[in-house]
Amino acid sequence: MSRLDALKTRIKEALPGLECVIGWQKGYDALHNTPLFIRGEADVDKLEWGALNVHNPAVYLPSFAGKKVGVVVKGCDSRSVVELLQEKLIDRDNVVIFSAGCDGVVDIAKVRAKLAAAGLNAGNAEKVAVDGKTVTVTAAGKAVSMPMAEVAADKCLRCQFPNAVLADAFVGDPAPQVQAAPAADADLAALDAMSVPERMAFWRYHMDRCIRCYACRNACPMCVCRDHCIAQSREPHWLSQEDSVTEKLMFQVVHAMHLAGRCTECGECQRACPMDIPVLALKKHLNRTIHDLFDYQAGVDVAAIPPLLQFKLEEDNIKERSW
Amino acid sequence: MTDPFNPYLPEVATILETVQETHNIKTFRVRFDDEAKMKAFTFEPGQVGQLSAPGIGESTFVINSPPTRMDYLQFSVMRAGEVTAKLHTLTAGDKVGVRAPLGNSFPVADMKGKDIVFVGGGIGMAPLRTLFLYMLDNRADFGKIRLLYGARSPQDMAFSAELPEWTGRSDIETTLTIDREAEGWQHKVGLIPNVLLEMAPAADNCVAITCGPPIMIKFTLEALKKLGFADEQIVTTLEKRMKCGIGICGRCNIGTSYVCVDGPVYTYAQLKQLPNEL
Amino acid sequence: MAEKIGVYIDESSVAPLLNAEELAAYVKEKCGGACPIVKAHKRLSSPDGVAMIKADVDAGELDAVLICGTSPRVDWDVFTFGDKVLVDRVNLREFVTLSYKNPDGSSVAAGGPIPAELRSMVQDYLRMGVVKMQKMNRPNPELPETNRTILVLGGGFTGMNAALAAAGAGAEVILVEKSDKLGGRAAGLYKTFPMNYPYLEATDTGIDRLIGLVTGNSRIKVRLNTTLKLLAGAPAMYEATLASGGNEEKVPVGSVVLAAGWTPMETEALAPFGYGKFKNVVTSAEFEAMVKAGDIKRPSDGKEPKTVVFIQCVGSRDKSLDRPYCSGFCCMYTAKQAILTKDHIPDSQSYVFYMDIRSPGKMYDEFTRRAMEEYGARYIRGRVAMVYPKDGKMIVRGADTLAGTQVEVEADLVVLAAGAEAAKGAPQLAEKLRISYDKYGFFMESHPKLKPVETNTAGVYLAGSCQGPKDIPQSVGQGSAAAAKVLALFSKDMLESDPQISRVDIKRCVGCGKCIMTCPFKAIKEVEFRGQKKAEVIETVCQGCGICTSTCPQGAIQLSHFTDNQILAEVNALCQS
Amino acid sequence: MPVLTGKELRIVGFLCNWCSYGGADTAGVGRFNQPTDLRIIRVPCSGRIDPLFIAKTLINGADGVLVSGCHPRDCHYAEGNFYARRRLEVLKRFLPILGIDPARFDYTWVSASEGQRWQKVVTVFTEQIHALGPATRHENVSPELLAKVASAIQGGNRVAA
Amino acid sequence: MAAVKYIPREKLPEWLKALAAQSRVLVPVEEGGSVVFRQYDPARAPVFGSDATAPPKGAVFPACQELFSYAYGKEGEDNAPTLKLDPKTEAQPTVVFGSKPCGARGFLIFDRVYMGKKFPDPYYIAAREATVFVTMACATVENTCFCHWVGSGPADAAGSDVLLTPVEGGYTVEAVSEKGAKFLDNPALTDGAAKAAEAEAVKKASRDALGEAPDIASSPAALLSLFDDMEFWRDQSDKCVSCGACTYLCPTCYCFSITDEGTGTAGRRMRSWDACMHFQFTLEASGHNPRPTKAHRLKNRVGHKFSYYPTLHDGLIACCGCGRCVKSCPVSVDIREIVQNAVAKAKG
Repeated sequence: MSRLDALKTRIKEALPGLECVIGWQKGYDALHNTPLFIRGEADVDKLEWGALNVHNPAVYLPSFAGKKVGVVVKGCDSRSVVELLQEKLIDRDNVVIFSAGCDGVVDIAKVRAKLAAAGLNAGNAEKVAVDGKTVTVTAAGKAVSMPMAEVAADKCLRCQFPNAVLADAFVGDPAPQVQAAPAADADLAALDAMSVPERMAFWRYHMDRCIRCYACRNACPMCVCRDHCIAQSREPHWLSQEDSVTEKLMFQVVHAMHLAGRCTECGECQRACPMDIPVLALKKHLNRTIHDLFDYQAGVDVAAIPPLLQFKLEEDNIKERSW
Repeated sequence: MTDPFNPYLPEVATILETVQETHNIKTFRVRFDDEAKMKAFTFEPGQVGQLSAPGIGESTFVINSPPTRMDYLQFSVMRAGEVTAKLHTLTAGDKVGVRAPLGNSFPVADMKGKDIVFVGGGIGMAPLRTLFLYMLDNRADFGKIRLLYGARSPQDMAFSAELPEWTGRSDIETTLTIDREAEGWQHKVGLIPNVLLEMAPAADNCVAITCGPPIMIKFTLEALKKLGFADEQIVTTLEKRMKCGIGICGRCNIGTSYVCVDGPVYTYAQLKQLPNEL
Repeated sequence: MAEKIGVYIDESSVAPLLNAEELAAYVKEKCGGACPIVKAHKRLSSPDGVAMIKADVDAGELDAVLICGTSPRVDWDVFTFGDKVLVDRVNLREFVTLSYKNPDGSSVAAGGPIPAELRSMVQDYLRMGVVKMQKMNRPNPELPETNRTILVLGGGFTGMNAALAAAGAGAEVILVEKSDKLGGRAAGLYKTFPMNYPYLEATDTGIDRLIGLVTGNSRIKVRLNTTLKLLAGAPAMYEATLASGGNEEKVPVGSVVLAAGWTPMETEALAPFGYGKFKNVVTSAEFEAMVKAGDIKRPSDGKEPKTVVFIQCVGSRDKSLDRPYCSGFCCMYTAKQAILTKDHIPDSQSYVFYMDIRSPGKMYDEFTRRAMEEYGARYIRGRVAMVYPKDGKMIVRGADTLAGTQVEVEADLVVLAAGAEAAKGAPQLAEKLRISYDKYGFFMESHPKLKPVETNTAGVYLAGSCQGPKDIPQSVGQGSAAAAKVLALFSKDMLESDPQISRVDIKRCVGCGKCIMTCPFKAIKEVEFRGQKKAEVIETVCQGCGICTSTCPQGAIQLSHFTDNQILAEVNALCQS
Repeated sequence: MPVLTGKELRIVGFLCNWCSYGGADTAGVGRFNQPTDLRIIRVPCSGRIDPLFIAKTLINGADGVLVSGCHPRDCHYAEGNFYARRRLEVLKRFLPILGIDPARFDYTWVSASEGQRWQKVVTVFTEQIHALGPATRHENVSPELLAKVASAIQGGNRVAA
Repeated sequence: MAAVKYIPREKLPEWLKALAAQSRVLVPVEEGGSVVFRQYDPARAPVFGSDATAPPKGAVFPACQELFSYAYGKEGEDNAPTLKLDPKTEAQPTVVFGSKPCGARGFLIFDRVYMGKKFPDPYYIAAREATVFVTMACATVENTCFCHWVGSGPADAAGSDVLLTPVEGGYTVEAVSEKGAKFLDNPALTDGAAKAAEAEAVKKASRDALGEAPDIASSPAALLSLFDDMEFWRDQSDKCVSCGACTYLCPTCYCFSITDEGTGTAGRRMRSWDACMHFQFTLEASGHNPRPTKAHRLKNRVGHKFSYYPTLHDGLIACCGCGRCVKSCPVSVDIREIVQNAVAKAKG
């Protein structure tokens, strides 16, 4: 039985006791899957499992507070579930986690760039076939094959958790660990290579086109303030509505700092950005910092305390300046 | 000034006087600094204005003085958010911005020659006040005028300085009520809808105008229906969050109706036509 | 939100470098729209200055007062003008006029041109002060009904005195004692050193009379064999769980006075002097019991001792034992015991080995002198090196540091003046009450001078030797002081809490509980509001640190006087110039 | 604006009320020689300092930010500076990725009695900021540098291709 | 209208430079993987092939603009308070060059609201009058395009002043408004009669590529009839994450917020884009929110575009069919699907 069929079987069994089960289905075109909310048995057959399940369904869980729901997760998504449980934003008894081994998902932006390089428009995609390590996209009648390694989401290239950290129903064989992972994240390496003023220019360049839609925030499963985000409040009044790089960047700093020690690097912020701003780099950098300072990784242990909500009398890795 | 009319630009006005009505309601009497504009200013009872505290923002309030008394424009502000909190710090001599008149008004023409029942609860007395005083100033145009005004307690009653005059007039019938017994209270005790049923105004050739908190409106409507008022005979006002006040910014619409221009005054019959999004 | 700020500039803080009137003119020009009154005054903290401000406040035109002069750490109790106006300070003295030097390090010549740097500095601080004030919210704490019962922990001298003082002022008291009788350490005393005129004779402790007063007072409920298991809630609404035998009972109380007392040091410190090994080495408590029984005998053979050696500072002032502190009362009770020995056994001779005589109380020094001069006790300044038995006697060998010689005394009885330790279980009790304690287990007061009987847990006070070794008069004094503080706390219908506290915007709180995790004072609790989890500040417990405010991602919990908007206003004032 | 003419730079200090604010007072009362660039914002505790205040201050163009609290274990509120230490260290390491020199921000501990230490901290920090010179705001990145970085970014949402 | 003209591709910079000498010229350029409208810079090649990620909405309706500045003060002997307000309505002459026709058509929806009789908006009117749209008909269409559903098409000139159509070697150029006619006076433009037929073929091909549009004529009534069917709206909005990408990228979304910013006693009142998908949009000071859930908000968004607006404005649908809301939605919420579902559900 395929992973997909096994998932469907398990979901059908559990569905009667659940408000709904969140998964994925086919979207408006061949390149896009879209979140699916299974509320009846007929919906189960719409479920998809594969490289186009780019979304992190954990983002929806806090909104179902008090109701028992199921959620289908990839390994990376499960870390968000763990983090939500850790912060008591969802109740373990009220969430049923379905999962299967994940072989990685594509980064649509990379696919788009590949197609563009072949003179094609992703907006004309007609067919997508994923076969082992190759993704073949047909657009405007022309098929383009691309190695999965070149169009996979960055997080998949260095995936530590292809199988869920936490699951109630894990079906099929576990997916293999990523072999020969790149030593460093490409985005971080590129930023690291820049001088500090160049990095300022970098953010000036990118943030300039931010439209302040807050898709980065709303797609983030850990942005639990959502309706009460300080970006849109007057009390407190952290940000003005002024259309400036300063204000736009400041929001990214707010988002990143609020995620420090909580971010699982699911990458939804960047994937959601309609303006293709590499906002995830800030969180990756912070995660690296948190790891260096506190030897901590978010979303793997329900019982852990986030590092910025605790302290040690003597810190192991903080070397304070002597004056 | 040759600039085209700018609907976003408030008129600078000076607060002539303030009245602390209740612990959270404060009344402001303001006059435009530009005397010519003040003299030329007209409005209809029920129309609203945006009171501005530049630096904080603006908020919508009914002009609760009547168009028949133009010494000043009066607004009564209940403290709720940032803007109203700021307004509450202002006193006589301070400057505010005013954008007015905005919105529609009470269908005064349709009310002429009819009996009138005002039913106001709490801050809901403010929108009624403008029409009530307008009618008193044109007393002959209307039939029997009755006012039922209720609040939680005597301390929550706004316009208390005017109440003796209203209750003392023989050409109107004013009933005051509070929710629960209070020391020294000489008027009725009881919830507005119940008192209204007791008063039992005849629906024939009568218009009821009611304004107040949602729960009061709900039961007042029921009471009016019991008394035989048709939907067209009941008039109320709506409150919505507004920014522009001129039907553009997109907050206050209920389906196709923009409360800031099509409202705030609606008959119950009109309200029933609107989608359910209050 | 302050809209009508009275700005007052203290000339004594800015002169002669700066002209207060010029600063006032600057404030009028830049911030006049928000500041109807801007005045300079020679010395704002003078009665005349305060009266000037008060008159403006009373005139009702202001909703805030901004004092521009000395540091807010100075005169903090001078500038209070009731609850009609908010008050804040701008530090122009310590931060500007006192600290300003020319770039070359020289001082500015008074009356000369004002350097641009100095001007910009003072103007920045003034603008920051005004914008911060404009964003300041008016606090209005509302508290539920209060409970005024006082829970006194400890039925010793201190606790009973506190209970009596409180009950005498009309408060209901629950007096909890873990042993089976009242009296504490004092009950074991025969007499105490003199505490009243003419300060000559050792006197009765009065403990029995005190016990009688306590048990006979209808406002005091005595609970023996009882301990505090848990204290939950907040001042004026605490709930204490009392355990007695196998039973537990929850009682509502308003505040707690801790009088947990002390305990004498035991074997570890006493062992070097042969205690526990030789029968004729006893502690002063054991000796006191003999005196009280009127029966001073050598434990080894029941004979009356003729030579008694008292060794002071046993366990006290001893770094090797990690007890570097002075136990305070040993000098006095040793002198008393030497006198009592002579009283009971007129032909006896007492020796006292001491390090220093510490007798700073009223007539205390005179009393120790009497022990020496009238009762012939021989005081030898020096440490005892060893105590060993020889021929039925105890040899006490030590140094006389004044004479510079070795001393050996053949004693019939050796009495060890054991130092005081924190009561057993004191640290555990402290943890339960969330109060600090030092490394020896003594409880910590909030501030030695400003808040000597307060703890850093609101509504919990301490008295007596649980805070550090004390003699009876000191303990009595502290017990009464603690009672007075509790009564002051309850003197208003509603508890008026320190306005620098955090408040939750219930509309914005998402109930994530991060503030609860980081609050050092457990001043935030989770509540249910319309079916949703929310945080709620226990206003009487909140100490005003603001850790919660910087923890809350949506800014739903704000520390008054230091809200995000106030600090942001200051930041903006500095960054947008 | 006249405020920033000459060599003076904009340095913002966040000082806890109980220790470092007192330390700064002590330095003032002692008339210790101090640079004049610093403006102090009083907070009750270093634990009150949201790192975002510092980020906002720097992004909005301040040339330096200095935070000072009670020495570890001496916090008036017991734990505030322990939380602060973690948050501030994280922020310090975060700044360079934003294009802000981490040397523009420092944190330390000064007690109320340490007027001398305060003087030293302010002096050393101010000198450090002067060595860095005035800060550039993101909005004011030079067109040349912007063009250079832009040309290095080729399509896609990759940081660099 | 004037005769068809023609400009070869390589002559475009010449024309653009000439235009840029007289006014602000905004062209689509690539920036970090997105295509956005930026001031014309000869060093940066415009991207005309595919539709821009963000439409040129900001050219007329900036993301944030000052309505007026304010200053409080004191005056005279008696220190009387003063308040001065200073509005700025001027707009800068602008040419938006190379937008798809749908990007310009969006302003037709604006015009009816902002240029109404009762409260004409001086800021909008100034900017609108100062702006010329040189749009480019689509040679290809994308999966998300649905301009033909809303009464438009890949070469719909409504809202444009000049329409370019890509043909072999260059573009045909047609003035489609009076304002546009004045813009063809440039030596780089030659007579294009010979290319006209080819241009028409391009227009027809792309129109054909869109296929048949479903009948959504009943959408105003259908959406209204489903107003209280919250289960329907829950199902439609389940996956929505309540961000503002759809509204901010929409050429027809015209809602805004007004906020004051200032320090101390002076500052500005600003108008900025706002999104009806945000919880705060309708949140009242009391805490009450008439549109408390994303289902309510999505209902209003779809309802406004396909029901309320057309009801108030002669059937004009407040959507230009550009498909950005679908394409840029992080979770692919598809407004076409919702409208069709509503029409189908209302039919029963």
